[in-house]
Amino acid sequence: MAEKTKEFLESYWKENLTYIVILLSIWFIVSYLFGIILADQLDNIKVFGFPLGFWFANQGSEIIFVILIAVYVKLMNNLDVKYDVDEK
Amino acid sequence: MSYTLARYKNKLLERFYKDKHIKPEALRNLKTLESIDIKSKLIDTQYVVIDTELTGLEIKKDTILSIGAVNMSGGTILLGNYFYRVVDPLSCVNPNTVVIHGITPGEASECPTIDRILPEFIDFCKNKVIVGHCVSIDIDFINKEMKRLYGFTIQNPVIDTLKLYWWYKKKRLGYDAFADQSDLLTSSLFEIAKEFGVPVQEIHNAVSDAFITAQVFQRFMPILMRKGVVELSELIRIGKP
Amino acid sequence: MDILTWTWIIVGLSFTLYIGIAIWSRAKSTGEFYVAAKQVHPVLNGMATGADWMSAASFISMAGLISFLGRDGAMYLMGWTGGYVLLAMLLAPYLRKYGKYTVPMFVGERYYSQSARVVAVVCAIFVSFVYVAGQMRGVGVVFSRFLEVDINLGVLIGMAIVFIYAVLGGMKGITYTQVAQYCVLIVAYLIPAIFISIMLTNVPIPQIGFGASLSEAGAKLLNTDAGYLLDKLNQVHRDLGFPEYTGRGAKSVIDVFFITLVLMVGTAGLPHIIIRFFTTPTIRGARASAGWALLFIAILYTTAPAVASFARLNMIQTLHNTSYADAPSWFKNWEKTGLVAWKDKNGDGKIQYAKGDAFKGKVEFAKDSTGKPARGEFGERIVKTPLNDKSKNELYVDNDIIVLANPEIAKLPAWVVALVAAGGLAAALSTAAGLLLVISSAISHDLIKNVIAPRISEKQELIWARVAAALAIMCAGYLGINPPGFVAQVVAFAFGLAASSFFPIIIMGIFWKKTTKEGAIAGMLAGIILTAAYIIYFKFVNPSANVAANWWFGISPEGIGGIGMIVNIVITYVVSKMTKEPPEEVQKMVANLRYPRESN
Amino acid sequence: MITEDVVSFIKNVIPFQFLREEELIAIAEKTMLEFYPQNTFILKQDGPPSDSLKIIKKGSVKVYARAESGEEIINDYRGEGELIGYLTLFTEGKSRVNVVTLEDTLCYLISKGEMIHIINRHPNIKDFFHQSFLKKYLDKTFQEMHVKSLCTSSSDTMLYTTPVGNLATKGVISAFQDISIKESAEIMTRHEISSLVLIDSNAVPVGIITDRDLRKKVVAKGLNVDNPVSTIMSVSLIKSDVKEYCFEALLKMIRYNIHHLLIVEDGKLKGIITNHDLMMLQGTSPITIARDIENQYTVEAIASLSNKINSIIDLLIKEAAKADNITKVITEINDRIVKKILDLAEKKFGTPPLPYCWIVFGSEGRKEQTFRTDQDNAIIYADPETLAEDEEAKGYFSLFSEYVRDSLIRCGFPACSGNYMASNPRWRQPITIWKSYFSNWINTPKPEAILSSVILFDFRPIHGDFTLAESLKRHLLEALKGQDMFLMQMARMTVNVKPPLSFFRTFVVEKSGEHKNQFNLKFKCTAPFINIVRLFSLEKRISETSTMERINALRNIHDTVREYGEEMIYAFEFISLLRIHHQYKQITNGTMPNNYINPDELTNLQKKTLKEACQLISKLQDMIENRYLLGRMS
Repeated sequence: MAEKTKEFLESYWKENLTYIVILLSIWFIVSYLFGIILADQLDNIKVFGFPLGFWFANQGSEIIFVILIAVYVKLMNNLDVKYDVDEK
Repeated sequence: MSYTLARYKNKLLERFYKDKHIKPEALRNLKTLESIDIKSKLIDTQYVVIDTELTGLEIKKDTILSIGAVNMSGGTILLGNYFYRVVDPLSCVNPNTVVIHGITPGEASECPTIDRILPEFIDFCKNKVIVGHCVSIDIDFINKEMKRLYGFTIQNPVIDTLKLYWWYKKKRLGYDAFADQSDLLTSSLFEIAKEFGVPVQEIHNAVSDAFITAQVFQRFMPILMRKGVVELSELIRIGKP
Repeated sequence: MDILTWTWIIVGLSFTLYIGIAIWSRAKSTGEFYVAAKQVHPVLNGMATGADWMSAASFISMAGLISFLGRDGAMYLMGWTGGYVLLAMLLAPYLRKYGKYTVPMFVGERYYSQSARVVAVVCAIFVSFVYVAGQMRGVGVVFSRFLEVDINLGVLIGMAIVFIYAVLGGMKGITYTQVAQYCVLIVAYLIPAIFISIMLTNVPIPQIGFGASLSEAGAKLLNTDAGYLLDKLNQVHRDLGFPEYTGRGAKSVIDVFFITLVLMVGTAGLPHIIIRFFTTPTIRGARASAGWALLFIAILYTTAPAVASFARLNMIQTLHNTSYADAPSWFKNWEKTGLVAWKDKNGDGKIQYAKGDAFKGKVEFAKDSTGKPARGEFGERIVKTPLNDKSKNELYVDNDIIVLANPEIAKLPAWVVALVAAGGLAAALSTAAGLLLVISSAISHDLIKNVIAPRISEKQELIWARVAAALAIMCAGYLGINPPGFVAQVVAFAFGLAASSFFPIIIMGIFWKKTTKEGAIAGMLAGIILTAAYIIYFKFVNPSANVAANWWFGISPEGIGGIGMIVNIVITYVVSKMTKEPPEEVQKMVANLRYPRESN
Repeated sequence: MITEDVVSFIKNVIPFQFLREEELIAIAEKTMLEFYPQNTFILKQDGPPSDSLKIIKKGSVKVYARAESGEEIINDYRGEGELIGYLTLFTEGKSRVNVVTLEDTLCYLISKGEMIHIINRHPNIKDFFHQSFLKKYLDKTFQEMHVKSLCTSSSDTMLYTTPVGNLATKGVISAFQDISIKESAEIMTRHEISSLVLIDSNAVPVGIITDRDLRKKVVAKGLNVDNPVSTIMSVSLIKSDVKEYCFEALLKMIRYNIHHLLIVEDGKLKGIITNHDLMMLQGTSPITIARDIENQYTVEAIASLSNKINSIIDLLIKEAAKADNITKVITEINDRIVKKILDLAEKKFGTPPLPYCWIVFGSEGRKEQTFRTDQDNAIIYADPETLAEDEEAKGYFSLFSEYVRDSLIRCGFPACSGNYMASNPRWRQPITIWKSYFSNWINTPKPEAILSSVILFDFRPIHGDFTLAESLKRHLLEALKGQDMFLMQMARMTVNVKPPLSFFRTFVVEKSGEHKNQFNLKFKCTAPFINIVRLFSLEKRISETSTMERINALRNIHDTVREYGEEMIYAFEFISLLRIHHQYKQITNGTMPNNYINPDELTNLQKKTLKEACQLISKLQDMIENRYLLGRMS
């Protein structure tokens, strides 16, 4: 039962925060940036019958949200094991 | 006070009859009041629960068809010790009432007359408190015969279970303070019996009705005591017909 | 068979199914005792959460909103899904680790204060109340169509059903019932969408279909030529004087931004949603269940814009410039329920659709002397509401009927129409039941048992729970009959309040150890007061001033919760800095939340 | 017609069914009808004896005695057609029990005089009341468990209602402690006794000397006989208060393996009671078995003794003991068997390398064992300091626990099907590992974790270093703090199995298969009840493990138990007793005991009581669901 050092645990928390920051950035970009702020500009690009800004707002962001959570779950489960704080 | 007066009156009657030709059972009945202590406890008192079947309700025209009575010692019903006599009415049985009690004129006429039965009955009742449901009617008819035979009315204290029921209802429902609303309440023995969980057999028969009345009275016993009615004198006050 | 019969059958069947499931999950078969309670499978839990989450607003109103708002409508789509990302990453695992399961409990303990707890309880109850009101309205809308009665009567019937469902039935087997309700509602939503998508574009997946080009049959049906469906829609919009459907709508960017923010953060702050994610046995499970739930929600939410586009195009093409006599039967059906109305302004006997409102204010119908609806010269119902002379528009269409009437508009078989009614009821009932349970437990347990009268017996607590649920239904019913906005907007208020109260202080409580109770209470109060005041001012006190010009920074009352949240965070931070640090054990507790398993 | 009613009723009442019609009519004519409202005492303990035999016509009564400690000991519940008051009818003296009506009750009364008359005329009925016939009759039909217990409980010797004070030999020879050894020996010789109790000036017993002490400590060591006797007396005295029941005295004797018990009143010596006295009270005695176990040195011998446990249950059932008492006695004896086997194991494998504690859980942990139950046990040992120590401990306890498991199997304790035994390496661990097990189950309440918690959290140490178990218990109670999520998962499990009552208040039975028309009393009633009480205990973090003790401990601190504690105690007592009697009946019939009950075979009163118990379980489950909002907790 090796005692986990404080630094060791802090770095777990830091890595966790890094993941969150990265994933939430993507979250922000696809919804607020692509779906709202830059929507007009993106609308000029057409993919299939969809103007791109319209697509991000209506479909793209929702799909990406699901993927984001899946990635986060995967990353965190691995991280828990790496730092041996996973639930047994 | 009226009780003491009644006792005093009976003493006078007794003295009056002593010299006359009075039947022994009548004399015993006269002594009934004296032998009952109205200060005694309800549960130490002997009761006789009575019921009669009549040819009709008109006191002048109609007459007693049968008498039933059940003995009670305090709250205990003495099952084997009961009284049941069918009377030869001496008169034509009213065909309408046959339906109710099922005594056909033929059946009744094979029975002894009231002149023979009444002495047995008052002996059965001696020294006991009479209990009945709507008992004033029964008592009226009995007294009619009493007066005819002995010249005085039956001496036992009488309790009416219907009065007890009304008293209980008013206590429960709390409208004692208002006008007398007893007309709102049922007076049917069977309905009251059902309310108190007494099994009811729908046979109109003097003794079976007396038995039902006895069971209703039995149910009242604990209720009365819970409400502070412990002495016979109080019971007489509440249950006066 | 006609629509009404079908509706009776399908709604009846679905109700039988729910009740059957409730009874089945109550009377378990001879379960071996030492087989401990089986957990609900995460996938099923995801479905149940989806049903709990997707309210009458999502099912009935959202496609309608998008249909009328165009691209602006996407804020509801993003808003009501994006919150799950926040939930999965910022809230669920930590609250799960914390080990308590109501928000007021966490707030009370994290901020070592009974008052903080009380504020949280009151917020939770208030938010849920507002939210449940929207559900009652939704139930009323469906019933009014289903039984062909007035909406208000529909609300009353809905109240009765929810009462039986939630108050008498309690929470028994609600999860499995919600799974069934999810299945009913998603099928009810997808089938018409798939049908229409195939009809118009030959693509069986509506999510792709509305970006595809019209098929030959589709073009003929809509009486137009081939091309991308969205292009057609834009063109029709231009012709009628509307902004392009896929382009920027009437709202400013900042307003859309803030409304989206409020909806996202509000989702993550809604008590009945939070509770679902930290009641899993494991922290892994808490993270993952948000993902499953979002997946099932997204299935509906990505279909909604497709439905909106199909319906929009279809409606305009079939109604515009059509004489009332030739109007499709669905129009007359829905006219009975008061969700559509027409007034022949130019006297040509034809329906004209254009920009602007046809009437000034809430549409009300006139009645004749016998109390029956009064009819005009073409047989249309007469509207009492004054006309809006500024617009050529003759048509009033309630948002809610886009989904409800869509199958009829697209001439789908009668059973599909009936299925939609069942789906709408499923959505509204599942959400209403879930919310009522939160309200009743918040009142009976968090408020009365833990704060007001800790001495009450368990029996009394149970009675209180039932009474609270019953009262909640009545209040919700009242709000359903006299709604402060249409369905989706009512719900939007709940989000504003949740966003400006719970979310910030929970996040701060988890991620910043030094948040103090004074900070949290001040922040929560500031956030909610600001938000509520803004909304109440513009919606109730001075509704005529409710125009963009009078708004702060151009942010509408729907979006003000975003500002409320920011104010909450700032005030919490500043006050926390000024006040004494939280006790050692609270800081230690917060530190512990970060690790799924304690280090020895 | 009044008489006919009586006849048709009493002709179905034991023992009147042996009479001919005309005899019944004769009795009926002497019968009275009495009405007792609810909560009326028909007979009062220490009150006047019954003056009539009472036959319940309608209603039901509870027969119980109140011990001096104030505890209520229920003897019986009686319903329609059952008799009250015939015991004291013929014996002089006071009524020994209270008989109180549970509802409005009607009784037929047959006066004492009439009864004497009947008995003299009818030998059948005489036999019945003199029990011999009743016993024979019931051994055949064996229908009514409470009639059965009633017929045997009538003996004057009630292990569970008699305070030891009544039985103790009074006027024990005692001496002041300041006398010399010589004087004490003289007293003992004079009174021909082998031991002498020594008291202080307040008559409080302080010690005892025996012949053996005189031999070993005085003569053998050549001690001066003028020394005060207090220098050689044994000072650890096991005492019982006069108010304690014989049953408790018996337990003490078993526990301390002694044959005499001093009886004190207010601390002062009052008398002495021997196991002989107790055995007289009840024929054969559990203490004999306990002592016999103590004297065995091979597993075989213990195994042969352990077969006697059934006969003890037999005895206790005949004594009309409460279920709680039956299980306590059995647990005490089983504990001794386990301890003895552990002693043997320690002798066989040598001193353990580390201090350890043998814990039991499940029904054994809750002290609720009845007939042979599975082994549920584990080992906690002290944390090893070094790796070598760790290895050594692992090796030792592996052999040790396998030996114990096999020995217990030979003694009739089947292996646990879930392998919850110390022989499973998972369940023999150092204390630290145990603590982490518990913490993890609580933090991560997955189904397996809940299952383990349900079984293991009822643990109780029975041998070895108890401080290890206490430390684990403290850790458990600490770890539960604020873990509502765990409790909620527990609650889910708790409400999962519903009592077997349908919506219409009829019993839900198996529709087909081997147990058609029966239901499993253990799974459907006992286990849900135990789970409810465990949940409450974990909520309030109390350390008791037995269900009854838990209810009592919770009565002042848990709202629900405050409200329903009384009902819970009766309900649990009832379902436990029903189960014991059911299994007892099966064993005496030579079948394997199971938990399947056919409700149709119960008497009306039993059915009614069982329904009420089930409704109580439902009510408690509803409250738990409400509190934990279970619908939402998936």
